[in-house]
Amino acid sequence: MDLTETADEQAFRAEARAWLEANVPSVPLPSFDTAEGFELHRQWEAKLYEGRWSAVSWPVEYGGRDADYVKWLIFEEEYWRSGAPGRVSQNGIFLLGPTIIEVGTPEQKARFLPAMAKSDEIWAQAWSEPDAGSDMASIRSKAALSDDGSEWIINGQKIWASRAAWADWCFGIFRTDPESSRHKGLTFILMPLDTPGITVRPIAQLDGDTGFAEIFFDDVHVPIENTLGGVGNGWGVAMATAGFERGVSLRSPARFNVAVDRLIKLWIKIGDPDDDTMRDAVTDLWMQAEGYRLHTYMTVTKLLEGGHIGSESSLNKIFWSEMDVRAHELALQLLGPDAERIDGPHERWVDGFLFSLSGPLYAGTNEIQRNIIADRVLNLPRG
Amino acid sequence: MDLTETADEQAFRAEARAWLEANVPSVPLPSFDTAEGFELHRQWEAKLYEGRWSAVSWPVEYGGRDADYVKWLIFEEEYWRSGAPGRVSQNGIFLLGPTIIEVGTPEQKARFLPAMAKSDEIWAQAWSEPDAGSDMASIRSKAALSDDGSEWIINGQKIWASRAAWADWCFGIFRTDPESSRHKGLTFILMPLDTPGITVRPIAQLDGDTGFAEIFFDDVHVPIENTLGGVGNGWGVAMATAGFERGVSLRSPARFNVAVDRLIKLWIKIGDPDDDTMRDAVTDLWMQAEGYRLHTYMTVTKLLEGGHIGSESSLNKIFWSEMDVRAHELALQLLGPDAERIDGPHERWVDGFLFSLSGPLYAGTNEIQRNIIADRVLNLPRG
Amino acid sequence: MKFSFTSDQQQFAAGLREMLEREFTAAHLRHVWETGAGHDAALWSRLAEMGVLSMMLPEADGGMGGSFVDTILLIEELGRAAVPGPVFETMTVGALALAGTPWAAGVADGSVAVTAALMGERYVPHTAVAGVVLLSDHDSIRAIETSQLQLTEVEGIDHGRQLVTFAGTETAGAFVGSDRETATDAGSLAAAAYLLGLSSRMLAIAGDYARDRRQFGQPIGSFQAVKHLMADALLKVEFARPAVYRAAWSHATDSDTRARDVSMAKSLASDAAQKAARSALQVHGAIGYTWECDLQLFMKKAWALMPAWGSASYHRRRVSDAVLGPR
Amino acid sequence: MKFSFTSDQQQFAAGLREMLEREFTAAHLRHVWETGAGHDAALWSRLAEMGVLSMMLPEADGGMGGSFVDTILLIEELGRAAVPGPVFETMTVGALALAGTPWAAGVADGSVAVTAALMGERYVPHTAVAGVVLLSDHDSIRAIETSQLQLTEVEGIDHGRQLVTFAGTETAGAFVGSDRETATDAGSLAAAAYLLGLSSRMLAIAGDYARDRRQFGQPIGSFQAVKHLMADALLKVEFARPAVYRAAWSHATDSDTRARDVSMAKSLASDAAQKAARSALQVHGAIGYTWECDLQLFMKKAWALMPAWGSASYHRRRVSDAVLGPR
Repeated sequence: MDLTETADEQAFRAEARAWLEANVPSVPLPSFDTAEGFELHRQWEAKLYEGRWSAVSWPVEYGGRDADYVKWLIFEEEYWRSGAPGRVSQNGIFLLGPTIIEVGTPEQKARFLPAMAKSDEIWAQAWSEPDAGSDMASIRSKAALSDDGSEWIINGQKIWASRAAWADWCFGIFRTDPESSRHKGLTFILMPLDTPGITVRPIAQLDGDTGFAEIFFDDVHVPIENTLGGVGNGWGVAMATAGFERGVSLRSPARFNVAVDRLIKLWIKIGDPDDDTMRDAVTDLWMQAEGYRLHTYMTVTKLLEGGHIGSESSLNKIFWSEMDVRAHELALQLLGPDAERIDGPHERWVDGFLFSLSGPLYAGTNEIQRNIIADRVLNLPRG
Repeated sequence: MDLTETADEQAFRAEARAWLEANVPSVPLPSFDTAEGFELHRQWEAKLYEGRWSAVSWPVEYGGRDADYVKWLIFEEEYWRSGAPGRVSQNGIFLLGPTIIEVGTPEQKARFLPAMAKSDEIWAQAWSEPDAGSDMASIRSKAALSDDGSEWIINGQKIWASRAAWADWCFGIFRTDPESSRHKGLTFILMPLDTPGITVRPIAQLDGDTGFAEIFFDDVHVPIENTLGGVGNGWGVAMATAGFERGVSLRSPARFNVAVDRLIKLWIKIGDPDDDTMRDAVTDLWMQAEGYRLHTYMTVTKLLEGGHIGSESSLNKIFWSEMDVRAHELALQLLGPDAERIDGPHERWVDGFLFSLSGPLYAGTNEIQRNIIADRVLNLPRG
Repeated sequence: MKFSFTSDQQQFAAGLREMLEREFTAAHLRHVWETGAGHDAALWSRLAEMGVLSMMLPEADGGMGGSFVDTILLIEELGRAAVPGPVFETMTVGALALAGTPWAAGVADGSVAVTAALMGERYVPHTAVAGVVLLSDHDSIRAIETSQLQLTEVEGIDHGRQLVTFAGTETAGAFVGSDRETATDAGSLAAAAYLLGLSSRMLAIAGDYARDRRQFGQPIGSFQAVKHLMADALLKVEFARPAVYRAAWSHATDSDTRARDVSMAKSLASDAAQKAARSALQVHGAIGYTWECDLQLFMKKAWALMPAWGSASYHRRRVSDAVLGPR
Repeated sequence: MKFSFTSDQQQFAAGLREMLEREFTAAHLRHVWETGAGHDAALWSRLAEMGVLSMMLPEADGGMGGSFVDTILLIEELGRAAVPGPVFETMTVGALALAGTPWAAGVADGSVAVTAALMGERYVPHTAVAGVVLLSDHDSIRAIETSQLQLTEVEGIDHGRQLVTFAGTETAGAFVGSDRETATDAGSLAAAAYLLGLSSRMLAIAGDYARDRRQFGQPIGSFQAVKHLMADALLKVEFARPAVYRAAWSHATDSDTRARDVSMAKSLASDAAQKAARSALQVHGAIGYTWECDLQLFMKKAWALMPAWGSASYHRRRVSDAVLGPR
């Protein structure tokens, strides 16, 4: 155990901090779930890429810095502390990118990774289907091979596709063996969202923005080369991606440390310093965010030493999502009647509250995560 | 709505208070789950009977006062406020008694009720079986009719029989139709615990006292006259008893109001008056106890106006049992390291904490109660 | 001792519920949101006609002369339907403060809606439809015609409760009946009753969804996790209920414990609404997170009313002061 | 930055765990309870022999010269087995305070067990087996031979942690090394690590029961209510874990944030133990409420250690002071 940073890590942190201080926009960008905000965030991603900060954990050849997990966490700490914009590139750089690096063909790596790193191409995910919410294995959208075997012909429907309203490409899993059921016979496929036959219907979320969409597939032709990880292996490829999502990359601790620091500032500014109940509640939140940070450092050390993330990653998902709701509930409690106003000086807290409510619902509801923990970590009998 | 007491109610309260002030033992009795304490509590019950306070809601002819539910609640308020001993007669007077009054034969009423009111005969309940904990319908202990039809011959085993270590009689349900399963073919039977063939094995609980026991039945002969509510009707009779148990009588609100008043006194004595966290927590407990009291008054008004208690009674069971644990946890928190000592000046809080932990477990675990609420109050589909 | 409502009181509430179920569905509510109307004028007239709006107004003013006990179930029903506009404000604070004034007739016939900001709020809701705003002045209340104020619209989370900041209040208006504390207690209690109805409705919406929606081959309501989530929320709602009804009695009888009882009611009702909203959303999953799902209309009203008229923690402190002595 | 234990550290802990699973089962623990022995003398010698007791004692004193990081996993394992007697007290506070004193050799060879009451407690545990009691004297510590004190037995909830009241401390004993705050931080952190092991054990016992016990025709562990109860408890335990390990690092390196980190560890570990005990009991149902069920041995130790060495709320306040500034 050594909880101090190496000279190399310190230098990396200093470099990131200096670049961010010089480049982070001084005025917050509009939400990337609006048309205008999406393009502004794309421009910010291009600037990040110029500084070689858009995908720090990727290999250098694809625009990254080969940063190990610890450095990635350090970058995240500096990134969120600097007040930089949210990552519109999340689906690509953090979810699909690592999967392509792991299982993609050389051609796929060359074709997709650089454009992803630059955000020339921004990705939507397309996991869920209307009748397969938390039950991801019951996917029914079909991809059939064309007669000459050169294309998939896709029909069906996806829902809750994040970023799909304005993204360029999407990835998802489709049933390629019509005789199969559940986890078998699924294939992971990539395609441009402007392919003929695709219709995107944006869905307005609680705050009115369109962070996700339905995608309808009507005889959509996709070259067979866009298969990722082999025909019939879609479930395994998706799970690798989703496991990483839940376990590490979806919510890096720095976001919560920064949010709790803002909560503390708010408390100092408008809270009653003699009110122990609020003081204790804010302290609890601080401990949760700090605990989550420590837990993540333990996890990445384990990964660096050759270990694996298993179903324990479900613990993370529950932890951060509940913590995020709680932090925002507390902030609104501090704000009192001001919390009702959504356009004022505290807009960010109200927005953040609404956003936090999605945490326990998406990437597998927390109920599903508890089942996973019980079945696979605690080894309780399946229901 | 009229939340003031009538002159008649006020007079009843005053009479109860005066009698209790004159008669409640000045020194607490030892636990009735010890041999010595059981007999001392029996003597106290005899004194209560002398004052005609042992079974106030029963008809006058059986030793009661025909008190309606409101008066019963008033009596309970005065009783617990006076610091009077716990009711060793609980199983008889509050559970079995009302059931006998409702479905018993005239002979059964004459035979059992007066002795029960005087506590000449103290009752144990015998609901559960080792393989039928929360699943009460899976009862296997059998009662077979003797050849001449005059007796039940009982074989099997019961567990968690409260008061059974020192009680005189027990009641329970037994499978009288060997071909039946689940809720059918069960019969409610009463018998003396010294009947040949009965073996009582006391079970030590968390605090070392023996509040319950296993009862083994080995060819136990019981006269057919001891059948309550008709052969094969055992489930319905038991449910009427259990519904009343959960809904009203098991934990009258006054106990919690008194416990919370003691908590408030403890807080005033040893708490930090500037500690809002504890102040808020104590206030929450006060609101819970007060809310439970109000809820009970609403329920009994409904009953008095001809309504019924349905599955809503499961809400009560969860509410009081969780509140009771919470109240004792808070008290122990106030006591700090003193809470570790079980024989000192704060013995009652530590004892009370251990006892409170049984609340969410017995009379149907709170998990079972939540299922009942979901299925029967919220009309969700059965699992 | 009798803790129940008369059959007249119950029937009036049941009648109101039936009317609202028929004539003010979630689709109507969404329409009010989308048009920015602030309330539904036809519904308002209908409520005036039924005597709902003037239940607490003295008969001398053309009102029904009812007590808070007569009124509380009605407010709960209005909450169940999430009726937009200053409805419970007009019925309670409005009736108390404007009794005997020239505005009283307007309250009775539905031509005057009343809103209020009596607790130092920076914003006042409902001014788009309310003709009179009640503001506190030390321990008293002044009534000001909305047209006399300089209002600036701001965006609130609940489109059935539009917000403005206000100025020009220094001297305008007339002092009216009711002291500030009686009026704020009335508003707080009315908000509690409204939240109670709202909470029941959110659980009903979640129940419908849980019976309907299937996952893993079964309706999701058959899963224990969903059952227990909803049972725990129901518990909070059902134990807030008697506290709200009792506070109505305390307000109606001007009981010594009025402040304590009203605060207990608002504290428990706010907490119950928070739990009901969270649970209902969780039962819905992603669908509940959309603008299209009706649940949001009710959740946002709950989130707006939880801090309004004193938050759960404000009112809990008020209970503390009564029960444990002042801090 | 490397947040893990060396393979030596892990192997030592694994070895200790195997030994305890073999040689100190719940039946052994129950025997200690029933005989009132206060600890298991044979086990104590075995722990001394293995170097567990003297892990933090300097080599010059015959100890292993390890750091708190070398020690923390061992304490966790001792907690998993609920080893009775002043085991973590001797290993941490004892080793820190008695290093360089004539008692040190006894700590190393197992002949001197050490107990402590450094936070103004009215009771001290373990005097039946501990030869030395550490008491605070302003910011310093005095070591007193147990035989010099007047002790009066009282009954504690955990029979593996017998309690006495004490007198005759005014002048007795000798001032020893370590300041009071370093020692109380060591004791608090050790208690946290012990609670962590205890919590894991309670969940393991509950898991075994849930796999075995059948109701409604299925193992109860297959019910979602049981699954989620245990998953939520595991969550608390697994997020207390890194806080405990980090505090060991902070104590070992005498970090500026030692007080904050130790208090965070004890606060989270106490809360996790409370949750684990409640959940394990609830999974067991009535069986868990009996003297015969082994679960009680572990729950009672947890209930005793939660308030010992500063409660969760005491330590949370200490974190507050560090993070938010003093109150």
